[in-house]
Amino acid sequence: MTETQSFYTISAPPGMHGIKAWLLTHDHKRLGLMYLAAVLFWFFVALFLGLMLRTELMSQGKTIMEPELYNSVFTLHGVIMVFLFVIPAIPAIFGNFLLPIQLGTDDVFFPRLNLFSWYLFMFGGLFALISLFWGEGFPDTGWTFYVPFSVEVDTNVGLTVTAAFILGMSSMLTGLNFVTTFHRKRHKDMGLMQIPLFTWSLYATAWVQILATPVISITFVLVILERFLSIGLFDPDKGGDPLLYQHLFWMYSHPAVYIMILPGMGVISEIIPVFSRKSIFGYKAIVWSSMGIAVAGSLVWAHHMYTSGMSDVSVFIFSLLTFLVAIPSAVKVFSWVATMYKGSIEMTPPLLLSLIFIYLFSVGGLTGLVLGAVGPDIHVHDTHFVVSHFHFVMFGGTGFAFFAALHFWWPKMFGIMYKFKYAYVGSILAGIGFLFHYVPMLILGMQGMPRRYYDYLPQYETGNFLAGIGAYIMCLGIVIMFVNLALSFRKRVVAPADPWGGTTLEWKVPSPPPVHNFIEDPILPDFPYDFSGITDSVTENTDERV
Amino acid sequence: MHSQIDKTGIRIGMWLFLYSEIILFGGLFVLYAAYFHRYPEYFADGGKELNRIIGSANTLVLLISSFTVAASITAIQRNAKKKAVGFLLFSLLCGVIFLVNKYFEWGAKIHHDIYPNSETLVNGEPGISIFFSLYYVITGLHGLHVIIGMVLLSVSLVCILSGKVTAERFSLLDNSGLYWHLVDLIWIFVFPLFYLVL
Amino acid sequence: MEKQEEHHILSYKKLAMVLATLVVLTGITVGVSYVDLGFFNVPVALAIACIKVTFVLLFFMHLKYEGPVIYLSFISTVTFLIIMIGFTFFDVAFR
Amino acid sequence: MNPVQGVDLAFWYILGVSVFLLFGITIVMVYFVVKYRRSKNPVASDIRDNYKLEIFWTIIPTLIALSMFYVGWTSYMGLRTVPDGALEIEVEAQMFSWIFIYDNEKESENELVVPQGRAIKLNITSTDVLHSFFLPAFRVKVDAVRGMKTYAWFFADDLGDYDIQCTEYCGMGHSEMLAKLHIVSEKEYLTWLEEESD
Repeated sequence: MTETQSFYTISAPPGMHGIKAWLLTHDHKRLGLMYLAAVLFWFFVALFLGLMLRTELMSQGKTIMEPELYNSVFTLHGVIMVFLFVIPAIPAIFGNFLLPIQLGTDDVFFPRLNLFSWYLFMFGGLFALISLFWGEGFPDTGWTFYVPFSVEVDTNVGLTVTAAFILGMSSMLTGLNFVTTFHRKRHKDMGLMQIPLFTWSLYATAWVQILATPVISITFVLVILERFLSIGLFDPDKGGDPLLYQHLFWMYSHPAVYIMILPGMGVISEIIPVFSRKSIFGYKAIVWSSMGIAVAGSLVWAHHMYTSGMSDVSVFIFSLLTFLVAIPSAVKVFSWVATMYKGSIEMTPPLLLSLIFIYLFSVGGLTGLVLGAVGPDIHVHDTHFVVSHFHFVMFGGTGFAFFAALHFWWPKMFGIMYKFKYAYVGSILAGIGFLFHYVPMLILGMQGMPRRYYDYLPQYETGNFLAGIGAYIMCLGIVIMFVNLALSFRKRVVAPADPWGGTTLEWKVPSPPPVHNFIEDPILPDFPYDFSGITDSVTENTDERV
Repeated sequence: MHSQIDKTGIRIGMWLFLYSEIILFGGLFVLYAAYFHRYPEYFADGGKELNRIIGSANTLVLLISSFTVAASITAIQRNAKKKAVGFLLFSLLCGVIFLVNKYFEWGAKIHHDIYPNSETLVNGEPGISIFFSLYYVITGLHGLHVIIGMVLLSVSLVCILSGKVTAERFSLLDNSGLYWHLVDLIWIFVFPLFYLVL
Repeated sequence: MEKQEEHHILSYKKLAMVLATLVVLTGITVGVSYVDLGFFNVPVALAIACIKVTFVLLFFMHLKYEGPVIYLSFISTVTFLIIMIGFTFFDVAFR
Repeated sequence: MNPVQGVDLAFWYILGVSVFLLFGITIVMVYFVVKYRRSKNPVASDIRDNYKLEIFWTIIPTLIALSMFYVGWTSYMGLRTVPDGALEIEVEAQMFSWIFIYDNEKESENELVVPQGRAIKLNITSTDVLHSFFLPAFRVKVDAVRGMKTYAWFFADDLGDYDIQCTEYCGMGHSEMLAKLHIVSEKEYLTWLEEESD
């Protein structure tokens, strides 16, 4: 298949040219790439902000910015990373690109709605940008927007929560599209137990997106009403209860953590078997654990509130349930490792990144146990320990899964190969930098350094300095990784349809795929991870070919 | 691959959207439940200030409009275009009546200095203030949904007239209908929770 | 892929009967509200509301004639809503 | 048992098990990658399931998790169960300082002075936004919420000065909202208590 027939050259709907063919496209693949561009922009903005925060904290007192700016910057870092990077990253980019192909169909169920979601996403981002420069400037409330503080400050909280509202809507509609596609557009021969695990994970995620997102929407509406009309629903002076805000907020934001991590787990479940050339171990268990995480994840929100002053009964129940939600994640980790047992493992950048993912995600999960246990959590709650923990999960987990997915599907999306050598260098630097960055923060947290601190007590200086160094190493690694990917456009080494020896449907179509994905009706294997037919050495796109 | 329109798929999509609407209101009902538990007497007192007659009338208006919307779908499926248009017009009329009632109800309350952050409420009992804040937020959001529903029904109406919605392709009307029923469904809960608490 | 379900056509008569039931139930709920049942005030009002809603869902919204995807997911949504409210009470009721 | 020890015990128990599991997973993973590399093991075995193993690794972590829950909960109970005869001090959080109010209405800002050898109960509230009272040395942390009383307690065993920090983000001066806990002898405490508050 030559590139002239790919989705790059033929527009959907047909007959459109130039920029219009992109901005008005219904093609899920083009939309995936448009999300990629937007999400990467925000990722680098927020990464830069994060680096500024760490730089400020490297020494006591003022280093590079004033406290007002610092408070806005950490809020901005959180809002952008959460709403504009981690939540949309894998579902909106790779989900859009791959879900229809993996299901053996030509597009999502509502292609126009899909385009609309993208515009909502862009508008949400635009709102966030406007709130930076408008009036009193960006909020300094933290991404959690806790009342009463968020109601009382003068900064642009209203505009920013509107942005989050719109972004939530975009994410919800994407989920709606995926669920409908899953049920109604799946290839007629594809049974439930023949669906690739990445798609399964997106399906579980989509349910969380549909059912949890409206909670945050209404909560943010209430914050806006509270600010402009003083309705008093969260104002203790008017009989309101600020803790209820926290309940509502975490009712969404805890499940949102699973919106962030489930697709990442799906990516890893695709990559490990391909490079082990061995069926995924415990396919059904992984499917069930995905659904189990989605369900159980909705039951544990108040474990963010052990110190908030809520009742001890509630503390007891939410802590117990929190420990139960750990089990499906553990099952997944064990299954990934077991998949490699007696496999035929070929090291590649996507696999390396997946291994780093497993390690970092395990640390994130295990530190989560400390936080799930009430007594220890009281000590480390709202300290750097928590910050480190959720960065292990969000960044070490979702972030590295995102990098892995990018390296895994890059040949499929663009039809070209990148250089392995620099991908390895970048990944390893990023991984090592990550540990240097966040392990000191774990220790700082145990020593009692609170989060969202512009300045700190002298005993915390060494740890903060080390973490800052780690942050720079990590960012360097990430930059190398992305420069390497970008350079693959300069020396175009054409990638074959199936560079890795994958078995799911996306590897059976040309790279990049044609506009309707399948030229002829695909033949479905009985089991999506049956590698028995693949024997030749496939990972031939090493540096020598460049 | 799909030459035929997948009506079931479109309906699934619409239902998924409705779930999100249910949860949207669900967030407010969480607040209602929690505050009702905290201030039961004040909620009863607040409820007595609301006009039961108007509330009941609005309930009936919405129920009837739900019926006519359902009937218009039956009509369009039976290819009775004129009937369908008639039913829809009547539903829209019901929507207008509902909103007019609501307007007078809100107006009367606001006239009596009962609205969020008003003197009376701020200086009165916190429980009453919470009750009326919830009342305004929930009925306000519901009113907004009535308006959106009316827009959807109007669009369907225009599409019936212009022949875009027919016995074979009535998903637009079907979905607008589902949305309208959802509006009704929420009101069925709002009515006893605000007007009939003792 | 699930099979295509037929869209069921409901007769006007059936719809009218549903409407009549709903109107009667509305009457009951208003009537009952004048009687003080103590603790049972709210449960009774909600129970009647639930019955009414069930009628709207099953007939006006055709839920009775939908495939498993819709009604199972609907039940999940309601379950989630109950959890949202119920679990909040672990805090609210015991604080 | 002193709650500090309880919390630390739970902490080290969970951390110990976690480190063990982490090392286990990592070593096995790296071992597999090296041992079964393609040059050594060109053909993979086809193993798809092993129900016994899967049930095993579902049940064992569940039991471990439940034991962690148990130690976590009991240590929390230690933090919540105030012994009889504890010295009660009112704490008011405000932007950006801590006010401590003693029985004889003595007030002190950012200086919490308590006698050695007593259990101290702090009744905490806030006059504005959320704050959180954090005393790392005694593993104590609880939010200060306007309109609500929360409490924390600790046993003042060793003489010395300890840091108090605010851990709920409260605005510009959040990181400067620091206070000191001084544990002094009973005699020093009494003299201090009688001093005029500044």
